[in-house]
Amino acid sequence: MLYFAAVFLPLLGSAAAGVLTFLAPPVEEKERRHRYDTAAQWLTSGPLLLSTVLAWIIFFDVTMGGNARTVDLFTWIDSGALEVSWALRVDSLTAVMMIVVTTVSAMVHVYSHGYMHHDRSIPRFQSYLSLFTFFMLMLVTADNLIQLFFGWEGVGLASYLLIGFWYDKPSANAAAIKAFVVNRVGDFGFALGIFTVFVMFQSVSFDTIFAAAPDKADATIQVFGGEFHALTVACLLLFVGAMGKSAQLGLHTWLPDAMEGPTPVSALIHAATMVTAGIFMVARLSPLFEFSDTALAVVTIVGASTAIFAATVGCVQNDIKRVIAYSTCSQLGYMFFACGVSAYSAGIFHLMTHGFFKALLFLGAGSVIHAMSDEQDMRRMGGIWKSIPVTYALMWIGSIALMGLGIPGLNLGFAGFYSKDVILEAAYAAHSGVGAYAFWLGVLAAFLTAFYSGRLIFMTFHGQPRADEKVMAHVHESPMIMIAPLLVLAAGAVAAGFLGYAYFVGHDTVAFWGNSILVLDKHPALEHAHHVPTWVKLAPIVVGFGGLILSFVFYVAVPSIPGALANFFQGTYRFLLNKWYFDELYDALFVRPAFVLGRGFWKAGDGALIDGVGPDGIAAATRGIARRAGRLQSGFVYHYAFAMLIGVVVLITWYLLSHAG
Amino acid sequence: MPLAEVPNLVPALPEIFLACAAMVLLMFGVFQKSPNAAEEANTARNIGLVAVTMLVLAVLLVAMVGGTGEASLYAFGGLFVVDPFASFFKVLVLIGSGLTLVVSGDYLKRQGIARFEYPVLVLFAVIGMMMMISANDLISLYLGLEIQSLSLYIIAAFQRETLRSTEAGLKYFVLGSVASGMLLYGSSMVYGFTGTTSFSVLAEMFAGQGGHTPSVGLIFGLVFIVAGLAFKVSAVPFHMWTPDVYEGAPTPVTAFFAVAPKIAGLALFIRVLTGPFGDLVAQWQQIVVLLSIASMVLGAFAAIAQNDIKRLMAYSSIGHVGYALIGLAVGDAAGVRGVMVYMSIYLFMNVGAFACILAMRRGDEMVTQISDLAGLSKTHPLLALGLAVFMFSMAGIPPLAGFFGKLWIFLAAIDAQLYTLAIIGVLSSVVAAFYYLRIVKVMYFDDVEESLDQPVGREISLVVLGTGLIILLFFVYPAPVINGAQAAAAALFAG
Amino acid sequence: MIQGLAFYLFACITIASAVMVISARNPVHSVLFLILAFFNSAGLFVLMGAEFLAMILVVVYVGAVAVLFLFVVMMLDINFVELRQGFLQYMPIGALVGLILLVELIAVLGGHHLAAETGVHAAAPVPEQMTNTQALGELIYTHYLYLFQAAGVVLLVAMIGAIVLTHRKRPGVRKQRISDQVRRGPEDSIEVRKIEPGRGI
Amino acid sequence: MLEIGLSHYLTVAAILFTLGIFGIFLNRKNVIVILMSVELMLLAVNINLVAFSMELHDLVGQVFTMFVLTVAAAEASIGLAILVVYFRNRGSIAVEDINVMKG
Amino acid sequence: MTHFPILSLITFLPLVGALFIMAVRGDATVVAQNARSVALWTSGVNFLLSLVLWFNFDTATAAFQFEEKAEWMPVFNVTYHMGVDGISMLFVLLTTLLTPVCVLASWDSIKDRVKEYMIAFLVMETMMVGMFCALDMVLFYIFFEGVLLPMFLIIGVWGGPRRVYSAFKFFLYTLAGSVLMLLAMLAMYFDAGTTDVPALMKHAFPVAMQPWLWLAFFASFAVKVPMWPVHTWLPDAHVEAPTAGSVILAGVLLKFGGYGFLRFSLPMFPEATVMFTPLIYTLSIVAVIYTSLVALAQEDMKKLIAYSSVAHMGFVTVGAFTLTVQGIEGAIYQMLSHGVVSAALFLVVGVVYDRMHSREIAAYGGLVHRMPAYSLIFMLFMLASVGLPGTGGFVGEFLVLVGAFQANSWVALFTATGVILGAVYMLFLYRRVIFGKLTKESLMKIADMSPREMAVFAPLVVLVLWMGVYPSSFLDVMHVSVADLLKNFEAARAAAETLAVAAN
Repeated sequence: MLYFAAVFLPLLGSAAAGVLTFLAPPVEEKERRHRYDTAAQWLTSGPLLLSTVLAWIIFFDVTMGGNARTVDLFTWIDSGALEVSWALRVDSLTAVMMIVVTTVSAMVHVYSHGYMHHDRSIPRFQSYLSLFTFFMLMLVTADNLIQLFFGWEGVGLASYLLIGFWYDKPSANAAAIKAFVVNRVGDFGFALGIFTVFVMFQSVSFDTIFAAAPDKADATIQVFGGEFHALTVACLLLFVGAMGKSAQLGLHTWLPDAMEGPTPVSALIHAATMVTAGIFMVARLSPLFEFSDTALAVVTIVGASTAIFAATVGCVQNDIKRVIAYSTCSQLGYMFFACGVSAYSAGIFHLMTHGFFKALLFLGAGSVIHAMSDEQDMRRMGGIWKSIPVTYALMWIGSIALMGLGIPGLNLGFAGFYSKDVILEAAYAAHSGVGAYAFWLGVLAAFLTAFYSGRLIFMTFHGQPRADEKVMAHVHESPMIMIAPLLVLAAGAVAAGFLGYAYFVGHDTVAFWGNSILVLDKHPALEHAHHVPTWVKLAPIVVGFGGLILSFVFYVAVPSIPGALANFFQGTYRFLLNKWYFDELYDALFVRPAFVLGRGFWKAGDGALIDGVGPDGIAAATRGIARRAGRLQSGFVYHYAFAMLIGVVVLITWYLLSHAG
Repeated sequence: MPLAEVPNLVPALPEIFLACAAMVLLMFGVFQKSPNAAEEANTARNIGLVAVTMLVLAVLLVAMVGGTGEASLYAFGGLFVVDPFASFFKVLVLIGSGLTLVVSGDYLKRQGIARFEYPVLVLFAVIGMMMMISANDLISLYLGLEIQSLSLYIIAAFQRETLRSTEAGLKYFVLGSVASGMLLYGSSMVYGFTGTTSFSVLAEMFAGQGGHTPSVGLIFGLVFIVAGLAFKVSAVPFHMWTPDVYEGAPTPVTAFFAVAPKIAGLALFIRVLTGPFGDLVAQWQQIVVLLSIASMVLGAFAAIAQNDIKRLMAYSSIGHVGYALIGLAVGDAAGVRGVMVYMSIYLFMNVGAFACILAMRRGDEMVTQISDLAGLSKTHPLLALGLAVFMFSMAGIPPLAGFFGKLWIFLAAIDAQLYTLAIIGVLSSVVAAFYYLRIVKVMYFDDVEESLDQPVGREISLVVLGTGLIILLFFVYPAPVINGAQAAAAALFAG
Repeated sequence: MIQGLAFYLFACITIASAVMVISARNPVHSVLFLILAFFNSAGLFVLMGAEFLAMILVVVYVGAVAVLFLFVVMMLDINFVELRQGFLQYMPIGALVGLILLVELIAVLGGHHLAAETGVHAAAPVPEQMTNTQALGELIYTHYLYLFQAAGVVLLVAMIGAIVLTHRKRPGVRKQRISDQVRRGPEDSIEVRKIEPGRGI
Repeated sequence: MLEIGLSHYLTVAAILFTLGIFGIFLNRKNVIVILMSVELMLLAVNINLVAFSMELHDLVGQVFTMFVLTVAAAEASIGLAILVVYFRNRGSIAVEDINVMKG
Repeated sequence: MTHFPILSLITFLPLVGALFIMAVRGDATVVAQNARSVALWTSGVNFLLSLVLWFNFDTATAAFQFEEKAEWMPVFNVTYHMGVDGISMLFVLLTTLLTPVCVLASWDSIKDRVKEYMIAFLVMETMMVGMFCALDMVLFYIFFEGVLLPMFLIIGVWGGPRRVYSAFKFFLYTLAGSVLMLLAMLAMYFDAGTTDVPALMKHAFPVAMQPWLWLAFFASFAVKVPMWPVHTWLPDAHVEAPTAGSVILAGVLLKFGGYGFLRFSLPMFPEATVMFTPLIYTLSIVAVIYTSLVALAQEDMKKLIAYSSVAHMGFVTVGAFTLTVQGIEGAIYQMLSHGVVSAALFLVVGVVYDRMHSREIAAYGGLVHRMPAYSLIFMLFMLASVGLPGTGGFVGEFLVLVGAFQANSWVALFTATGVILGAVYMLFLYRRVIFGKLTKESLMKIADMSPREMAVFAPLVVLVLWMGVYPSSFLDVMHVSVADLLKNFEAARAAAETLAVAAN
């Protein structure tokens, strides 16, 4: 019941707000409208806060009390061997996800009260947010792949709705579609992965497949015209889904565009929760991934590559939200390569800490945007730190957490310090080629992270004000309703790492996770992570400080350098600015051809060829024959008689030739 | 030689009755004083009604004679035979003639050709047809055929003041005579090569032959006979007269042509090929197949380009004959049964369709262009519905009766493994569906340009309603027709 | 011998007249050639021993049908000069098809010999002691009574047809009405008037 | 050669028949000639029948011939009647003119 | 089981209603109103009656239920044989559900010749229900073809500007396909001596004969489904048909083909089925990808949805021929859900068409500003069409793909691309119609849905969610029948193989 309430309360809230959307009076009636808006806000925030409380209760119950269990609701799909139930499976992994999801979501809900104050369709927005939360909870509580897929697609839908929330904006609509479609591409792989799993195990239930996985460790499967290691195929396909959802290199293009949505959405979906679903999935399926070294290697490489790629792009973006979005992308890369070296718990740990500080950053950025009258371009900000000191401070907290700065000797720092370090250490400790690749790229990315975080802070808050007078006059601190959630998140960003370290990746880790994550003995990266050389431990912090200092030099001390550099390395700059030309590439490779082909198939294929040769052609030919047959009927008696004669002669001759001949 | 004993007249009772009736009506008409045109039309109408009554009585007589229980009754020294097969077709012919006579009254009156000779000639034609159906000898075949043909030549040209009608009569006559000549020539050869004209003797003669190939001369004769009969049923390539005559003849005559002679012709065709030459099926099957294919294909294609509905119906009837010939080509009881079912349904479809055509009047002028039907569904909803039902039925769309006709035919064809024939048949039926649909389209989809006259005559309404219901509801209880056909066909092959 | 010569004579003339029938410019000539052809065919009939049919042919055909033709040809006042053009328009193909037919017919019929099974079935063998006419009469009025009656119907139909098609009531024409004449009595034809003497009429 | 058999008669009949058919479709100008051609065809049939009758010693052929003659006469009368009414409407009996209806 | 002839009642009750409407006379408006009411009542009552099937259906047996049998054409051994099993029962319900929906949807939009329209719909219902219930080939064929008549008239009389072309194309295309099937049926009759479907399912047709029979049936069903490349009638027919016509066309008529494959091709010609499976796969995959791309390029809403139907039916054919439990159940489920979803989508188009008389996508934009409820419903069905989990569309697609993957992973791979493309064109459509600024002058006054329109959608909304969340209520019905189908299929295959071995 507890689980049920925790998961379904948001749905209830969503439905309530949804109803209010239709009951609400027109915008013109300000007073009444306002009452409806408020009602909708509390009807969603209330259940969500409740759900959050429940989530925390569950969290302690499960992780501390060790009460992992699965609640079966009712049958969903049942066809032959394929038996799928709606179920709520709660173990440590789920519990962690649940608190992240509900907490961040609750904060975002509350924050939205203030942030969306002037919006025209508040009930709808709140409804979407709650709907998203519901789907996300369904995702993390899934006890089988298909329910996972349900949540997976559901959050995709919510993301689509929220990105396109301001439906008047063509760019928002385009971004929404892009998000949905790119995710679909990932889901395409995911679905095929599910099929592979089903074919292998004749089941899609986690319990069954996890139990059977060791037996199938060496099994092969006949797919796509070849015989492959079954688990590798399954894991790689499933990972494609994870890549889509978590915006990994190749399928990342939607994430920056998704910033078209309102900022709370970016915080909730595109930073803290939905995009981490991929990591969650890999961790959840660790009993499968563990048996496929190839898959793990791929995960590592993709994660590391994304980390560095996104970081490079993040360094040159000017939209404040896009910078954070690329940062998210990059951090997700970290999490993946953590999983890739079997340090799943480290990945999840980072997921959690990242959830807090990245939500903080986004909401902080939202606060800035709010203050700057909806300005998002950092080139038109600057010099406002005095006007909005609380936001400024919170942004620093978030950024430091992101940079992973801390005091190594004391092992003291903000959340990112703990989680990022352990990931890099685990990568190093993997002692493998891909591990090393991940480690070095991770370190480099850490440097870049610090650089762009610093750049963001300095460009936004320091230097000369670059906005016009009117905007500057309006700059004001956000209301309490927006600041309060920020404070909660800031608390998380500060303390989560410190508090969680022991449980997530430290010596309590085994007890904490229970059997929700499987790590084979042959993959001891996380154990070894605690025993790496000191330079490895120091490297991220050193580069982090280096990056921060560099950004200070670039954007505060000598602001002319960036421009000069950009001019000097024009090619590189362009390349980065245009996000490695991924969008252009996809456009040329898929989007345009699809439309051209579609039109071609329609006009040439259906129109000219199929109809032309088929029905229309036959019809024309028929009419032609009909005309000729009509002309045969000349009206002259002698022709008619002649036809009869020919008939007789032909029949006789034919008979003579065939029978008597 | 002994004096002739009094022959057994009972089997021929319906024919005798009709002949007497026809002559009485003729006398009555001749001696009836009709001072003016209106009076004359009235007389003609009365005589027409009496003639219809006579036809109905003849149906009863046929049922009575056929219902004596014996498989085959011979009369006149074997020249004349009555069996269930004959009775079945006679009933069809009588019903068809009766119905067309009923619907024609109004038309004849409006066109000023309501003369008492018309029903009398129809009666004579019917007598001829019944003789054809019952013929058991080449000579009786020929005489029956000629009684029928001569009457038909006359009524084709019955509207003697118009060029079209007389041209139709002339064409029909010229070509009909040629066909008769061919038939006769064939008969003479058959006679010459076998020494007999009696169907029974011929059948016996070929019965034991088995695989032995008959003489070429005999087959020549057979081919000529087939050509002559093919002309009567208007099978391609002996169909050339059909469109012109159908178009030119007065519409009631066309309706009559499309129904009664065709049915009688087919009956004769079946009787000749399956009776005396039944064991030569291997010799004539290919010929009939050729005729059938040619008819179906031409019927389907040529009709598409037509604008005159009567002409279209002509091509349609050519196509239908093609289908019926499939059943004949099969040459066994199943095939004949198919033809019988087919023709029964064909009868009602055609009568109904022509009744609708007879209702096409605008400004008191009869019209026959397909475009004249535009928007009929709005101005005459029931008439349009009726015609639509007939058209769909002719196209063979279930659940209308026309489908069942085709079903039984194709059933026989498949049974006989004439797959090619069956496939050509169904495909040409799709092509044919096009022009039937076109009529429905004109009635239902096009807008009214100029409405046809209201109201529709009572007889026509009744006939459309009746035949429409039969076509529509045939599927509910098809057993009577099918069982009747089954029994008749079985009898034909048993006896 | 004589029979042979006679056959060739009649046959040749028949065929030659037939050719003329279809090729003569003037329909009147055609009719006359038709008559000639009939006469010669009658001769062939006689050669074959069918005297009655030969007579019938002459009487019915020459006496009635051919004369009817002639009558119609005359009645329809046709300008013969215009006619008979384009006779040879379709000659080649027509001739080809016709010849094929002819060759096939002759090939089959010319080499005719009765099949083994025929002949035994002679339904009405030619009686020895009777004349052809008598034999035919016996047959027609007994065995073929039905057909004889049917032939009557054919003729009746033809009669009706001819009348119905061609008979026209002309309103202006005065006709003799015998029944009227007979019924006519003194009452309605004679008027008795008293004439007073001395006054004149 | 002078032995006259059935084949001779049949040949004559075949030639007549063919000529009859020729007359029908080669003739362009005059319907009456067509009617006469039909008569020729029937004549051929009659010769056939009588010849067979003679060969078979069977009177049926001659009976048949008699009916053919009867019918032919009836046919001729009706044909001519139709021709007459046609002529009244059209004013011509040229075969080429008989084509109001076609297609 | 009950001996009450419930199936006949459901089949012919609409016909009674049609007769009743035919008898209605009087003033034009009154007649129209009465015709509407009678049609609605008849179809509504019929739906309620059909629920009897649902509640009394025994899900534990694969046998035909509610069977009725009567002599019909004894000479030919044809009987009037009706019955439903787990495969057909749901289609009956789908039909009876959609008909009242259609009647209601045409309530105001059809103003011309209402009487005839309603008659046509009721006649069509009879044909459709009869088709799914028929257990005799001849009976089946009659219903199968009989549908053409009312549909031809509906498209032709109440359709759009190119209705004549479309109606003819629809009619002749489908007719040409099915006549060959008729011949095959006759050939089957001579081989098996019966036209009874259950008996034929047990009959083993000669292996040499099977490919021909299969092809003949294929000709008919492929057109009906429709499969590429014989699909071109569908977009035309859909575009020109009135809304309710499209609904029935997409909702029920397209199912004839898929149902036919399952009822005839698979169980009766197992050898040929195996032989031609690659053909089906190829055509289906082409259909999925090709038509999805074509849909992307459409400028007409209905045409787009029509093309999407072709793509979705491609899933059905793939599923049916995977010969796995999931594939076949998925195919059936996909048909059912497509029946609901595409029907609803056409109704969605109909709503705005009734207001604007345009189906051009370009004529719309920003409708959400004026029509929020409409947008929501459109969204729901758009998502269902895309196959979002939680809607009916997902279950079918997913099961089909699961089945396909087991049969041939390439097929699954290519078919699954349809899922991506489906999202692209549907979202793109939705965006162009619903989202964006409301700039078009003509749309400024457009009204949101009326209560009647809501009532039309209500059952469909409930159903599509129900089918997505608790599909078991439908899947349970078909389990046994599908299992039985596969069991017999395997048995027949095995038997044929032993025969072949013995022959060698």
